[in-house]
Amino acid sequence: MLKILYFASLRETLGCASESIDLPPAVNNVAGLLDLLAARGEHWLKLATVKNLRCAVNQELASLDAPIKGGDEVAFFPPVTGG
Amino acid sequence: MLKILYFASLRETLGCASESIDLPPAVNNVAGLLDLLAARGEHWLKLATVKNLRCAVNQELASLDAPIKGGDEVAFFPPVTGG
Amino acid sequence: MAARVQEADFDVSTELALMRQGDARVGAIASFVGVVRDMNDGAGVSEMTLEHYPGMTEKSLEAIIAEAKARWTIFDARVIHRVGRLLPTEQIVFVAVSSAHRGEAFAACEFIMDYLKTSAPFWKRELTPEGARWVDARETDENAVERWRR
Amino acid sequence: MAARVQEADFDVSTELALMRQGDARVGAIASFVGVVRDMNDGAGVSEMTLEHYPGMTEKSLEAIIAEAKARWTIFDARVIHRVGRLLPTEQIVFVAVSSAHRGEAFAACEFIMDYLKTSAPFWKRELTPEGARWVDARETDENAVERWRR
Repeated sequence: MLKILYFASLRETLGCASESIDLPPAVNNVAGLLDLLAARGEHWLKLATVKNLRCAVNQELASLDAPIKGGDEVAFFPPVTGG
Repeated sequence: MLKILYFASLRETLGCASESIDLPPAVNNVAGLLDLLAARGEHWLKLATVKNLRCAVNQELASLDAPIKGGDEVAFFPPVTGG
Repeated sequence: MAARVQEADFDVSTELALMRQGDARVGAIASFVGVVRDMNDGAGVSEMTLEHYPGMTEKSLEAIIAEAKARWTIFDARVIHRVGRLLPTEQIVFVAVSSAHRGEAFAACEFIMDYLKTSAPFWKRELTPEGARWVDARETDENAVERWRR
Repeated sequence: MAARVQEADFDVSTELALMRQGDARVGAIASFVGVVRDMNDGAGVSEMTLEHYPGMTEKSLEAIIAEAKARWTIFDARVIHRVGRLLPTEQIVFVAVSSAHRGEAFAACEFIMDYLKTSAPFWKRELTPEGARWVDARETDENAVERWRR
């Protein structure tokens, strides 16, 4: 299982705060996960094309080629605006 | 009359916090005043030779060639150390 | 914990006193408070809601503090960031750094704020006369953090 | 008055609240507190006495604040400097600057401290095990103020 979290405007756009999915063996990095999610169609297509998408793997900022595996926690969100 | 103030270590060395003197017509800047005071001898000699002597004329930092006249307030002190 | 995320307001004097009282080596404390403005990007703001990523937030703030401690000779560094609903003039964030001399304290405090602004997972949503909107990230914040790269 | 010289202690939260509450344009407040250390130049310090030049002190602090306001887009700047007898861990000086964004607030706050350190007429006398001594000016303070010259 892979846990996926969505935050802020992305959470609103997708209508989803978190989900757990079975990670197909062929998907081994964040970019592959994005392709998998976009294949759902509709607003999920936006996920792969959203400007300045940020990602964290196991609560650390990560790039799209960061490796992922079952048990990981992956989060997608827009650029941060705290402070 | 000219008012002269001494602060911090200078006040202690000279044993004087403030004095009012008649300004001789020949003395028209801070350097001239220092010569006048040094002519008193003893520890007053130190005033003209103290390292990094600072001076203010009418409560604004001034250099040794700053002009002075009767009615002015002149202060001598070591480099400031507040904050 | 040197980093706290909370809904409640904070008291700066209390935090600074804790940094001074236990450690007589402290000669300087630089601090920063971020405040809700009633105006942003040309629109009036009547309230703001701060969302964050629980777990990652604390880890990222602790990592920024650790990096500041690695770069400068400082004694203590604290961050408090509020979440939830906030009104104009209310405090959002507090950063403070103590050191023997002021140069290190100022630099480390500004460093922490610059990194917090670009890497700690907080998001602001503000209420304007035209409705609610998510605040856009500022390019100036990216430029600010770029200064510290090495 | 934006600048105060007093024997009494000050409360940072109170000062910051005054800067925030009247002005919803404020998004950032950078502040600094100088603290009495129990050690200086290799000797233990049990207490400190601060002397100043009444009249000139206030004028010089107001002039520094005016210069900061001329250089940066800031809303308010305050300085409080204590005089008299102070003990280790006690607060000596407070400087705070409010602005819309943090860059100006940090720069102006550090500027005010750097100038205060080299041009405001305060002198520290500290009590060590070898007796009382006047604190020597630091060369690093001259270097710090040199950065702002233009």
